[in-house]
Amino acid sequence: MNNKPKIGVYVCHCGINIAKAVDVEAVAEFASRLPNVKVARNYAYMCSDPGQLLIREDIKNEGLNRVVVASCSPRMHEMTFRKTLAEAGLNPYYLEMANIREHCSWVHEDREKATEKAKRLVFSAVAKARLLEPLYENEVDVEPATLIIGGGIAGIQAALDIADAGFKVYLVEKTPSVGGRMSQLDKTFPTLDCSACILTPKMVDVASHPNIDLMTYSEVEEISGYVGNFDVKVRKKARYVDVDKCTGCGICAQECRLAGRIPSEFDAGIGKRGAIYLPFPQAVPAKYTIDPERCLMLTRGKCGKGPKCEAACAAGAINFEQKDEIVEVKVGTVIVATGFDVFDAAKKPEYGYSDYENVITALEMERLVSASGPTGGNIVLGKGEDAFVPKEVAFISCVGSRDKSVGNEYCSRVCCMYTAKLAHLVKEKLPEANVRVYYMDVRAFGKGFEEFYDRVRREGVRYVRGNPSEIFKRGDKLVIKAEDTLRSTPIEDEVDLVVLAVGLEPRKDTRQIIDLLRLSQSADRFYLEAHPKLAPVNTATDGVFLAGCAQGPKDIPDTVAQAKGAASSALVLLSSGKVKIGAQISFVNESTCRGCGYCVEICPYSAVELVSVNRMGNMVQVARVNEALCKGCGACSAGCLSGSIQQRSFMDRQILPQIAVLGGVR
Amino acid sequence: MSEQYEPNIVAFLCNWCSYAGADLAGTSRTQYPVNLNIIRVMCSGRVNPLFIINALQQGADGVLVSGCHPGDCHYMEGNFYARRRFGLMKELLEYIGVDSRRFNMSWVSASEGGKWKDVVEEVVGKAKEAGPFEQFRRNKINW
Amino acid sequence: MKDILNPYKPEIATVEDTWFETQGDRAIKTFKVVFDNEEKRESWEHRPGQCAMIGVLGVGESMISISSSPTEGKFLRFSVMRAGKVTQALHELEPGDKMTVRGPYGNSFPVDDWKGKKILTIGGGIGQAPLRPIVEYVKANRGDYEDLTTIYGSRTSGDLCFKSEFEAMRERGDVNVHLSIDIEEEGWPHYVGFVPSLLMEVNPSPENTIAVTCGPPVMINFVLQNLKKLNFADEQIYTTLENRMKCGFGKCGRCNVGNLYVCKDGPVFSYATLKEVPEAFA
Amino acid sequence: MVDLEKLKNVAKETVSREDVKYLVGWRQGTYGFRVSPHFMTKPEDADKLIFSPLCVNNLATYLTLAEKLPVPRGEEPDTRKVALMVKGCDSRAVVQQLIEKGIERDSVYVIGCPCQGVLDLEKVEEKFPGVQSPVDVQWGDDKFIINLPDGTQEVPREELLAQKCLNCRYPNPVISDVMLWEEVEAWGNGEYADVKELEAMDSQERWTFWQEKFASCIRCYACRNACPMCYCEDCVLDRLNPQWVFRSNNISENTVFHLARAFHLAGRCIECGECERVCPMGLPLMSLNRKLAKEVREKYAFEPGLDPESKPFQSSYRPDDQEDFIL
Amino acid sequence: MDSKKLTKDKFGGFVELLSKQKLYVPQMVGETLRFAPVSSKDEVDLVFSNTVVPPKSVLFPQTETLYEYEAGGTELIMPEEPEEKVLLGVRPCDARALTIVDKLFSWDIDDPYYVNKRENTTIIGLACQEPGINCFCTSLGGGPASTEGIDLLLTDLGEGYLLQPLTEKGEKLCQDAGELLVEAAGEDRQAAESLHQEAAEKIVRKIEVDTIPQKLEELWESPLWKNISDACLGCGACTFLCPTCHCFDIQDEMEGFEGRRCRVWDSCMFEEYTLHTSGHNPRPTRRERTRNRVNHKYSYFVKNFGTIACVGCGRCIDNCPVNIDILDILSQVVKEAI
Repeated sequence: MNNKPKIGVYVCHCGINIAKAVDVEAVAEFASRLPNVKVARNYAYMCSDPGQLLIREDIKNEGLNRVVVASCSPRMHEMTFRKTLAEAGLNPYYLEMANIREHCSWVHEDREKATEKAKRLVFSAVAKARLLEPLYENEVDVEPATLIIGGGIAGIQAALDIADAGFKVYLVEKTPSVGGRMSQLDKTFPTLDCSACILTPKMVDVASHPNIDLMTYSEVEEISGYVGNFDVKVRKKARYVDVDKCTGCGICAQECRLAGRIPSEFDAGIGKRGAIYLPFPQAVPAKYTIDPERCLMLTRGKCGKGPKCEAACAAGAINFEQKDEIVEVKVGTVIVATGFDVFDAAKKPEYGYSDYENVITALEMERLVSASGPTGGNIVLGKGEDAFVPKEVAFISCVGSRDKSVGNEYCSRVCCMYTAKLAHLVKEKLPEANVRVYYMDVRAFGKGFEEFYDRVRREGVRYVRGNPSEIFKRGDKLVIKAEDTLRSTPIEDEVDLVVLAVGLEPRKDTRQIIDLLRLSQSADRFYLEAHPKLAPVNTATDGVFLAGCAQGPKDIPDTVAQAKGAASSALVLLSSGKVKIGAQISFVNESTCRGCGYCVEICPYSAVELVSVNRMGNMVQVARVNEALCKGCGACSAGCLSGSIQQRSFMDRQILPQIAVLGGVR
Repeated sequence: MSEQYEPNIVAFLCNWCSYAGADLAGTSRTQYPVNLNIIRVMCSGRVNPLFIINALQQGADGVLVSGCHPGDCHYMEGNFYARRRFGLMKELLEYIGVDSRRFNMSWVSASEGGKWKDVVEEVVGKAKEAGPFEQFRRNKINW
Repeated sequence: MKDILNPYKPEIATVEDTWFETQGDRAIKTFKVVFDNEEKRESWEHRPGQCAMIGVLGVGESMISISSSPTEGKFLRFSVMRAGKVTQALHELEPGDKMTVRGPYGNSFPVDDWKGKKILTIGGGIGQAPLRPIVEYVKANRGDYEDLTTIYGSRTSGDLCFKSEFEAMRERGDVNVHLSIDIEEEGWPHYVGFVPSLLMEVNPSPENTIAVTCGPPVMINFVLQNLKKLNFADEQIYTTLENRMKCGFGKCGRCNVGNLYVCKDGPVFSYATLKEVPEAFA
Repeated sequence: MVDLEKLKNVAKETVSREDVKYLVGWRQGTYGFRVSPHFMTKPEDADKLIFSPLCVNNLATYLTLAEKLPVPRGEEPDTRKVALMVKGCDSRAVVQQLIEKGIERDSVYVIGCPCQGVLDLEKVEEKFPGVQSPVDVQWGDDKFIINLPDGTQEVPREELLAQKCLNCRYPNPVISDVMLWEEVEAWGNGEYADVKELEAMDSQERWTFWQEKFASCIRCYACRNACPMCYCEDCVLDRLNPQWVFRSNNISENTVFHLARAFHLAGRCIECGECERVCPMGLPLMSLNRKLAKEVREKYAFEPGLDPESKPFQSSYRPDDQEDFIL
Repeated sequence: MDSKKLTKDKFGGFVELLSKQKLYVPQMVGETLRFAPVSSKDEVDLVFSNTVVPPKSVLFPQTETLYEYEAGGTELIMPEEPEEKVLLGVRPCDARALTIVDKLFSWDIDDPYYVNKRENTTIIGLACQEPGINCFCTSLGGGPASTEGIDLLLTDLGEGYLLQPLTEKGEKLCQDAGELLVEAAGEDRQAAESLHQEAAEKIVRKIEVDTIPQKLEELWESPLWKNISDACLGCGACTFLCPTCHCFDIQDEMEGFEGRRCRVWDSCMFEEYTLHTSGHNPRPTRRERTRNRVNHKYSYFVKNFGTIACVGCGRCIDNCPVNIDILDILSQVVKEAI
């Protein structure tokens, strides 16, 4: 370490890519005269095997201890040459690259000027190289467990994959049952599989899998730590029902004084439940839950002469004294599969969702057509004597999607196809009904989608190109005002039922998860993936992955695919059992640190903390870097007034000589 | 100022957006002036504001700091810090009478090779107008 | 400028050989250097205990005690601990590299006045560097002196300087060598404990003896106390001081202890002198 | 109104407290219009305390200036409080130090002295030159009452008010453990007329102005050492590796020194004016600091040294920070 | 040589004569008065109290190149011989200060950079008529018209200057001035004498210094030092502006491929001044540093050179931001019971 720097400089021709615009021999000759440069060579392709061999041989024969490669962008070949150094027994971080291709030969035609610039860039790299220090990538153990937040199809699939691979999974679901949005759907497009039929077995598997600890009616309270070692606190909300005793017989729900008086979340509000309830018949676990916001006993302290549920429960499972429970678990990876919310149609007042009973959302329609829904799958509007079967049914697409006025510029990707599916179902159940779809564009890009769209149209569903401007009531009928943009004619259609094809939105609690896991949002407010193309399931926080609609709208197959992707990404860490921590991270010179905490505030990863140290008998606060959390951005060091926190490989004292070289040459 | 005066710009580019954008400009064979030399840092948030003064002192005629667009930072917020620091440094340098054309900041994403060329041309052009920097350049004349 | 008289102007010297005495963050590296100018090589004279300002152009200079005795030949030896910017740059030097050297500075051990006496050196860590010339000088003029005893210790065996030389002396038997380390180590055949304790163990007689000590300030303080316990008179005890220095000849100001300049009036002081200087043991 | 009896009594009580190490106040200087910081450990030292328009020093500097010596093994460090007399501006330094954890709240006992504006030493020494024996000055209504050896003079307040006080918005301590007398009404509107004057010049004129100022700096570091916000144990500008500034004295190194220092004070300077006051070469250093304070206040809506709970300016950002300068 | 007289109408001619060498006079640089080279004789104005920066800054500049070199080279390029200089308007206290600095720089080994410049420089003193409020030169053996260190002393008589040549350099100057000067009349000399007298009487601050060196030794551990240094900011205003302070640092500086080793003023009031690289500091606090400063001037220097290294110019008192007053310290030292 205290040895004199002996630098080898390797100027690459890159065939003629560099050599054409840069006099590589002149650059190498120039480099050979720079301080501390022991050898300087030029070669056709430094990245080729013989090129790398050249470097390795020189390291051995010339005793080089620093290497400068002047070639393409370090974003291209830095890893390649680091490996070369390592193979020759030199610390890989003794490498510095000069980008004389992308930043020089490819952008400058004047050979003389390009050559001069290449010399400067090489000089700058040499100036830094002599001050490089060996760095070591640390490894930390990975806790062989995963936390999955969200028990929809994405969370279920990821949980099963990871559990099947032999690792522990903690699956945390906010509501009393797993299943998520998919469980609310009737059929799935374009195959018309019964949603429940394909989902329910998986729900059961999740509950019974020995490697899965299913925590329903639970929320993640706190997550600390870093990749491989997350400490998680989960709040198991009180169900007021002892799940060990509850047999799921359902007598309590029948007895509840509020039975049938509370809108059921599962039925999207069109069905009703009691204060003690099972969200839906296939719910997993099949355990009842008391709604603490509705239950008379819990809100008012009394329920008639005594809670009837308690009296009715033969198992004695009802327990109004139950308290929330905090469970602490340790995991190595986290998968965020929190899903989506549907667009609130009330935000488009022109469609009258809040005003007219027969303007409903697609999710409500799902429940209406579902055999397990409140109408038993019969499309019936109105109640009792007023009940009738609609004859004119209209679908309006893109409600809350592709709409800047509500802040959702994106396409929700599923509405076109679920609209087609629902239209098909209406046609199937009410062959006499006229079904119209008002649309902007029909996007049928998936496997079997276009075919399905064709089929639905063949079945008699009419597609009208034009977004309705207004819906109002005329007598018993709903009137849709629109413009048929293909024919450029105004339309006024009278219908019985309007179904709004509402889009998908980020969940309202997105912010909470962001704060928990230090994630970011993309412009559409969904969670931001690490790279839109190459790391679509990763996040900027190592060890945290995304699955399903939390990352952006998708259909079921895409969700399942991404869930499997997230699971396999998590498994890479879990099965190797070790994770490498970046080497170019920050460190603190504690003897000059004054403990102001600026770096602590600045660090986006909470990787810096203040600790008390004994400085010659006086207790003082200094900053300390948690190496496992640091991502090596260096923002802390630029904000440190005393220059005490520095980023390895990008230290002030390494960059200043570069500035001197690049600034000083005139 | 002689006609052959060629300014010398030191540029600090973040690895993920602007450096990649400059790489893209190269891959696309976009031609631009040679006067700008790049120092790679991982994030524009790493750019110590004193680097800007130091570059001018060590002979640069102009300085550029370039990072990801707001919201795109690979490290989430580094460019926000860079923006605040640069904004103030700019005020300070202007206040003591350094030509404001000498220090620039830009957002260039990994996909904006064309914008990178525009930025380089603008920065070099402005530095040419401002002429050689002498005000507090470290200089042997001072010895 | 009339540079022949310019005391700031250093000579260029070439590093002939280097080796590490110790490893680690504060490694000690020894340099054997020879003046490029032949005339200077011949005319250079120094005495045990003197220092020289050595440096690297572009980095700076540092005052280092000359750890070779003039009796060893026409070269200089410096043992340098890596600490600041200059010593770091010095550590990068390898055989064939150049350094700047000016001096010699300061007074020296009055080795000629000590003829006919027993000599006792007590060193710790890098503090052995200024004592080494005494040992070498006495060895070279062995007949002029009585017993030569060297007590030397460091924190661990890895921190001991001049190890092989001590082994050689011990084998030859012309010097009584007592080595110690602070912390127990496997395979260490010698004393374990602090140097002042080893001094009491060795229990030298003050009779006709000169004791010279150099090392960390804490060690020096305890050695002085123990020497007094062993009934050494103030005039029999010598030590060297070090302070930050820039010029080397009493101009730049910073190395003063009281009215004395370490660079010029020191670095060698008898305890009798130092006792009167208020700042000496700061 | 200034109540010297109360001030002395509070001081006596304070230094008698077991949890107080010493108290820093002001005392009459050795000549003319000078005052000196007064460190007292015993009640009887209180007799020398004063509070008058001469008490310009910001004593908050002493909170961080005291050296932390090694504590001998087996002994406990002395963690008793330092009691400190503060004017409005000084108190903001205390708050800012709290914000950046330079001190802890329970390490300081703040004695608040609402202030009606202090004298500009340069102006008063110019108006009454050659006054050797110590002078007593009092606040009057819109005037200073100056008791010179050869009689009392009254001077309108505006004529002699220190630059920093002309536009003061915080004459009352913003933090205190005890307030000595009732608060005064703030008179400043926070205008930065002096800064605007320079801004109105063209670039070349501004450099001409600053060039000769920076050239005359002798780098005695009085500005840095007097600054209550400059308390790094090891200033980056002193360091040799990396070396931001050479030790040699010339326009280049001096300019960089002052720019770096001003930048490091951005969003931290509480405008007590000490740097400018202590400069033996009369450099208008506050102009740099006030320029940045102006930008920080006007463009970033931030003011340092007011709320101990606030986030430091330099370690925070707002997504909508100005960016009109970005290409 | 006898005294001469220079009437003010001839003053311009006299300045022109001086300008044959490099002429330095007090001028405003930035906001302060200091010695700076003259480019035109109109810049010369001898009405001032005293410069803020003492004239030592010309002979011992704040930054001075010792030699230059090239990166990686071994050849040392030495600076050229200094040109001949004249300092016009040096106050007697500052001239005395130069004689004190002389002692240090020619002690043991000559400092060629200082000594060569000093030999090449003529000091034209200007007697004080309006001493500052903190002047105490008379307590230290000087006075408003003290002649030590001066080659030619000027006294402003109103309509002209009385010129007293005090050394060969001074006499040579008078000879060169030839026609510009007239022989001084007895009454001119008397007028000057009484002006000097009057000025001396205006100095009110005084101290009896005889016992101080001894007292300082006795007061080494006195709490006095802590009390004095509590308020000290540790800046270098007192030392940098002191006409006798002479401490410096040596630094290597590189600009591109060119480097130099130079010396720059340093101050014993700075923490780094004595800081060892090990982190140990023999003077760890402002207490020790203040004590050293006072001792160095009033005790150590006396031991080494037989004189106090203070001339009573009052600059450190004028410029201390926290009113640490050397006279106040000294009077405490004198008063302090042991």
